[in-house]
Amino acid sequence: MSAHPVAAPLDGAFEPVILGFTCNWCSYRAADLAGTARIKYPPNVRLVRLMCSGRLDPAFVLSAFAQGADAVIVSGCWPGECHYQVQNLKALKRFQLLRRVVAGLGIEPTRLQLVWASAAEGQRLANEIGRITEEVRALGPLGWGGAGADPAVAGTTVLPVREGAPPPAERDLAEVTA
Amino acid sequence: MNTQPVGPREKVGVYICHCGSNIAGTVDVEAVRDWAAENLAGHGVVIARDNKFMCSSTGQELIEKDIEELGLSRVVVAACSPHMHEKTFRGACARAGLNPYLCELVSIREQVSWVHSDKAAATAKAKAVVAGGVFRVEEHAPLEPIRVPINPATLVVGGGIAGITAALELADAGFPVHMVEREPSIGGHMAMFDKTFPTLDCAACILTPKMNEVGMHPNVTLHTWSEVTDLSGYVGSFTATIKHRARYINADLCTGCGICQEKCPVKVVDQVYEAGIGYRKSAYMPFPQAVPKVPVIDGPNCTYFSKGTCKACEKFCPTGAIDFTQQDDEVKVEVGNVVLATGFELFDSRRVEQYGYGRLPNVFTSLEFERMSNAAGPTNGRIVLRDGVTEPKSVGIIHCVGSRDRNYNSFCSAICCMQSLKFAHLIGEHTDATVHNFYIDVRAPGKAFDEFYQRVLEEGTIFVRGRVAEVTDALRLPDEADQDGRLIVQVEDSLAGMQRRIPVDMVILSAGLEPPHDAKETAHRFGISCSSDGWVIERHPKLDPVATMTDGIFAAGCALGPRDIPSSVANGAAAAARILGRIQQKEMSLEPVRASVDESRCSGCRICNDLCPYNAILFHEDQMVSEVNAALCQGCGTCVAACPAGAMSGTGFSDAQVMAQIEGLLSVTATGEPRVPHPLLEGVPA
Amino acid sequence: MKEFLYYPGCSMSGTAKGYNDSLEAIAGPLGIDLHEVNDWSCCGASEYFSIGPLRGYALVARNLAIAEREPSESRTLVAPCSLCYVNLAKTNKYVRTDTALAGKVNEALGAAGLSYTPGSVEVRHLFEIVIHDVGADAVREKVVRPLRGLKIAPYLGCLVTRPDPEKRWKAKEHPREFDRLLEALGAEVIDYPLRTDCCGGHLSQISPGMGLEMIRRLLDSAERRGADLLATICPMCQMNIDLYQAEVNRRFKTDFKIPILFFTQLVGLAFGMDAKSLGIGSEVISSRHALAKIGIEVPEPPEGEPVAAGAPAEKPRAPRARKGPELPMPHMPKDEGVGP
Amino acid sequence: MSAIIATKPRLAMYWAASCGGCDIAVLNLHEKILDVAAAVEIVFWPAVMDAKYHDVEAMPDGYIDVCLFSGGIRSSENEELAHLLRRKSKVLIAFGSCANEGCIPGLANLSTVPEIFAASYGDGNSTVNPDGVLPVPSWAAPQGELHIPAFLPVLRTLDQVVPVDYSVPGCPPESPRIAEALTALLAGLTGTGPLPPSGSVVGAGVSTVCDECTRTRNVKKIERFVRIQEVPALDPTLCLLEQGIPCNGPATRDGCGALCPAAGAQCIGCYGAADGVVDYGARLMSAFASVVEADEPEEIDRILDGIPDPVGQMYRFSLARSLLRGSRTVLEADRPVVPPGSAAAAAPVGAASPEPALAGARGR
Repeated sequence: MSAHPVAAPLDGAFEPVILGFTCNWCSYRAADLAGTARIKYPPNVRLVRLMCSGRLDPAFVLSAFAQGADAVIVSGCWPGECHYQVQNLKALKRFQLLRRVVAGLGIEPTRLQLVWASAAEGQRLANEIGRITEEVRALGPLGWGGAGADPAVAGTTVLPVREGAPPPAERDLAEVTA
Repeated sequence: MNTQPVGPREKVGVYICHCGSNIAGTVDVEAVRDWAAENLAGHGVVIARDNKFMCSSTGQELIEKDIEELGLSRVVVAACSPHMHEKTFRGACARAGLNPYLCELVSIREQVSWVHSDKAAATAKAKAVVAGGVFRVEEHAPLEPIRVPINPATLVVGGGIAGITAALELADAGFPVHMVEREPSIGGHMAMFDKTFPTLDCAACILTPKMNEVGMHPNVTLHTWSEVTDLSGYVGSFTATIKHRARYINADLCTGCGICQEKCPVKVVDQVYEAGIGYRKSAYMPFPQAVPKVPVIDGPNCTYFSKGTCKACEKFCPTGAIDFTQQDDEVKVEVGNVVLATGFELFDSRRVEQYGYGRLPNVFTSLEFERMSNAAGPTNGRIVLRDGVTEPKSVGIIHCVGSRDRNYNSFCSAICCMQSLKFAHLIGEHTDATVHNFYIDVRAPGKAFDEFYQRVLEEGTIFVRGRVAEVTDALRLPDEADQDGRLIVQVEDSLAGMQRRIPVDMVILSAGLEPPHDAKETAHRFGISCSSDGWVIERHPKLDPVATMTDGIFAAGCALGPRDIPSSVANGAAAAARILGRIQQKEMSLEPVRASVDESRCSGCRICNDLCPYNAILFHEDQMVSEVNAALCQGCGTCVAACPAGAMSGTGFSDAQVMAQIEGLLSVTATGEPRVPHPLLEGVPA
Repeated sequence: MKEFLYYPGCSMSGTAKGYNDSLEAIAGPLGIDLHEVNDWSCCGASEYFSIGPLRGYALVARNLAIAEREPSESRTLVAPCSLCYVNLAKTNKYVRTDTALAGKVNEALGAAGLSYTPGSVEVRHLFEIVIHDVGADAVREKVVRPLRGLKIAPYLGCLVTRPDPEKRWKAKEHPREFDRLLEALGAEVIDYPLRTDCCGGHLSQISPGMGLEMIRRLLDSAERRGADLLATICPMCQMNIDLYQAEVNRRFKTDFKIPILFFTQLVGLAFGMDAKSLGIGSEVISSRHALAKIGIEVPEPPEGEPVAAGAPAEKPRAPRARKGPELPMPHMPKDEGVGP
Repeated sequence: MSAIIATKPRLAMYWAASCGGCDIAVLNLHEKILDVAAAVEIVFWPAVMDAKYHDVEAMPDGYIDVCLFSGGIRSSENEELAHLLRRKSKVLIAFGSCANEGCIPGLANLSTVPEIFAASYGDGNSTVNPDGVLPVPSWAAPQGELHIPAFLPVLRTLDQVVPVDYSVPGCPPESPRIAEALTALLAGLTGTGPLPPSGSVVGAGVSTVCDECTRTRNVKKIERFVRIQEVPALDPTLCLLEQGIPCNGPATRDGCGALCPAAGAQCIGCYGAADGVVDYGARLMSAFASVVEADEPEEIDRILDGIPDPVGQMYRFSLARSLLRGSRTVLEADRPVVPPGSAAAAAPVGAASPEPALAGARGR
């Protein structure tokens, strides 16, 4: 289960709209897998299917921001696992340059993130979507949206790594609070 | 290639599926339907319907009828994932005379109803997804599938029982097969076994005939002691590069008499076929029934290669087949399809240090025991301790070593339970040792499996339910003083609810199955995807279990995950059947998702030239323009995204189509309201 | 010379004087410069945490806090005692991963005008420094008097490779790094199965029955394998096995006389240093006879202390596989630890 | 519009937010200008002859046959004239980079109005303004109330304000191209030739500068980006991009004759994007990144560090017509803040017709 809230409150609180670009072979199938496994994640993310993350044209991302997306997730197969061998690395390079450009236009790195996910990583993809949604919710709306934006707080993000952080030592927390 | 909208305004039909309650349970389908009819009229939506099961014949007829009666020029179905039913609905359109590629299936099940619980939010998202589909489909263009011929030859990688079965099915049907095997002989792991569970019939007796059949078959070309180093091309016409490692024995002259093996003075531990508890010569045939009956000389261990003298084999070879000058060589073969039957490797039990394998002489792995219990094995079937003489009085068999354990592999290795039961039985057969089975739970789901379990129980095998904590030769308790030199299995008996220390002479670790160490490279070489564990991913785990995500590449046996002999055989046959179907068709159609260059706009900057892993992009120096070879193009679209002049375009995922989908997806807010555009971003009032 | 912050702990100046002397003697040659933390206090031993975890953490964190403000290049705090190490290391990790705890601890430290920045200091065990930073090869180069012929049981005790809060050890159940180090000294290392078993800790005082039994196992297992002596890396282990050995013999009618030395003392010997300067001879079960085997002189013990009789008669060892029918052992490359 | 006209075509030229370089470029036709002058009747051209706006207002709608409009829309005056000249002209041409994509003035879309004023009237190096006097739209002078045009929050391109018939790109457009364009246009208008399809770009090609560039080029693998002044000895014949110089040629519309690369300077992109391209910068960054010869994030970053000003590199001329138009702060500055959630309340545009929200995003 995703560690994040999975229902979007409709009580007027800010609900980010996030666009996700997935590749046909890994991340889109990971999303399908999350579905078949009924793994819940926030409904704020809408996915676009491309054949490969290498198809990602920076214009797609810019257009998404221009039309009110509060964040964009770019996802594809893990390096070395690309269905088209190495094309996801082309996506990686464009992503890194695009990030520099949008930063120059006042868009925080948190709003443009890269997530590798293999076809077997439905849970991981769901967790990442949950995490990013919460980060963006905290940032508030982006300027190109229809509604007014909070003063933006710059966030930072690193490329995802496979392992999560080691779990906290529950026993000892228990001890302490005991 | 034309990706501009055809005709002025399209007539779009929108169909929303309930999928029983799968979608309707979380998405207000009627609301989405009405919303689409009302709000997307501006994008050509002339009809919006919902149906309990769009994929049902009634659902499909709905579409066909509307195409005929309303003259729809575009169709959007909101249902399950395109990977599920895209073909279904394209088919429906085609039957009604609409080009199938003018139909778009958007997923509101896998990506909406199944992953969200808040109905309002899910409904809002569904609206956005439908809008995305409608905006996108406006930009679709009619396309014709690309027909490619199917080369009747097939490449089978791996000569285990799965590969053998696939090869024979195809060869018997009269089509050529190239079988590639890394080892000197085909046979795989099955050739190492003595008996097979639960029937206990002799592995060699049932396998050898099949191996010989492969060896003899006029339609099968065997490449043993070989590896596939490269695969290029696409379904129907792959080119595989096969590397033959030098055998140093001329196969044409060799009669397989085995004298070279006899005369070879170098004896080395056989890590492969004897699982490390037996020896082989440097010139060797792994086992008597090897196919082909041609030995190899293992260069690194050969005295001649290391010291420059010896050549004993050459001296004695009656046919002069020894050839130390042989070099590795490569052949290229043309095939239409590929079966990957690359099998498994045994989990390295040394990783579970507390079980002492590699440290405590009398701890054995399952494969070591298979060889030991094999009449043709290093002990001629005698079950003895590492000293090679002492027969154990008591044996402990530990299940799930490296399996079902988050420290190693969380998956179940499927065969260990039955294998352990088989061991227990064989030990009873060969010795009068008492046998303890240490298990988590016994998984015996196959035909006659549980009966076999009962039988082993009745034979007096002791079953202890609990994870073994440690196997040690250290005596802890005073009353263990007389146990010196034995092994003590420390285990929590979860049925008796107590810690037990059970002294035994021999421990067998039922080690789990793992993908071959180079599984990831293999997957990459064949352009398929595998899970993070390294098992090949099926196109669909239930409905398409032997196809991979890549057209023309199938998988069988343990390459897909741990499984027993019957399932491996079934896989092999299934893969063969899938391929035969295609060969009969002589050609198949591919998705027309391809890139192409508008030469008038190509400036010949050559940015794209190095981007294609399939070398589908050629540069014409004379006209200074680049061109895409549609046959080689796999449609990834990387070059399309990279072209600075916008001269490169891609069918199926054109800029216009993706941009339109983005626009549609974002035309609705998270709360399902129309989006308010930024005033400064508004362009010229129309 | 690599500088480290040094937390000796209470035993180095007391029961483990030999450890202290030998460490001082070999630190230089090993290129280790130990900068003792000023005004360090108790590590909390094992008792304090059972009184109240927060008190325990606060007490330990005091040492981290004063280490943090030490004027030294190094941010690595080295403890020679396994118990000190574990207490310091786990506290350091928990305050880093649990902000709530860090808050409480700093609140407590505040009372003494102290505070600790979680993670500003890293805690390591002396043995692990010698293994990973110095390395067996570097040690081998300095060996002038190989301990050839001396059969040593490498005994790490239970606290260093487990719980291993910072995951510094690849193998935890049956680590072989100690073997490599002793082999570098030229000694014959026996495959000691109980290398990471517990020495009984304070059970020898609070529950002698169990405590002494745990010590007996260690001795029994070592003797069955013909060990001349045990090598240890922990003052607590050394004290239990050395001081209570006679008691074990009395209770279990056994006749163990297996000396136990600190690894630093053995390194010192192999470096050609004089036994006395390494504090050898002050142990209760004298190592004189063991070391005499390889011609090393150990001074007479002070008056009144029991003199160990001859080295224990060797018992028959587990049957060694014979040539001929013997099945080969699985391939175990020396350097290869365990794990993927 | 394409109605054939009997009399001498009436020509107008106007400068909005621009430097006047476009007017010079037209005059730079040298003797050809005489042909133009002979061929047309110049009815309005502030740069070269006296003119009054009320004269233009007095003209009947569609009186002007061809209007060359240079400059972006930055002030209320620019906007007013855009609408006025649109109304009065049969053919309105966005002339030059400013009118088409904002050009250098468009880079001001990275700064808010206060920031721009601070730079222009405040602490600018060339400014002395101790009293901090700033322009205000109306001012009560002794002679009476004075009005000056209001400064708009962002610079927009002509076609973002009024419909445009043709575009002539370039900063400035190359004179020979202008001649070609005008000749073709006049031919069309006088019925002696075909009129270019409405909405098309005239006076330029459909491909990019590389098409006209004579430098030899190979498969591209960029291991470093350097600024041209940092390269001691450039290879005079090899593609500049392959030498690590971030040359915008690959993404920039041809028509200029690849003058800069020929002169040993990289193309900076003044002719804007090639035909049908939605966002110039997107094409350029995609092309650059795709040929970066590295696969490790750190290494990729190291190479990209060679482009010190990414926005400037990608959008020097085209920021105002890019998908994002400018920086976030600027767009937030003048936007009615709708309370979160109540988006629907203020929703003028239905999802059915979000087209306006997207001028440019779908290409034209």
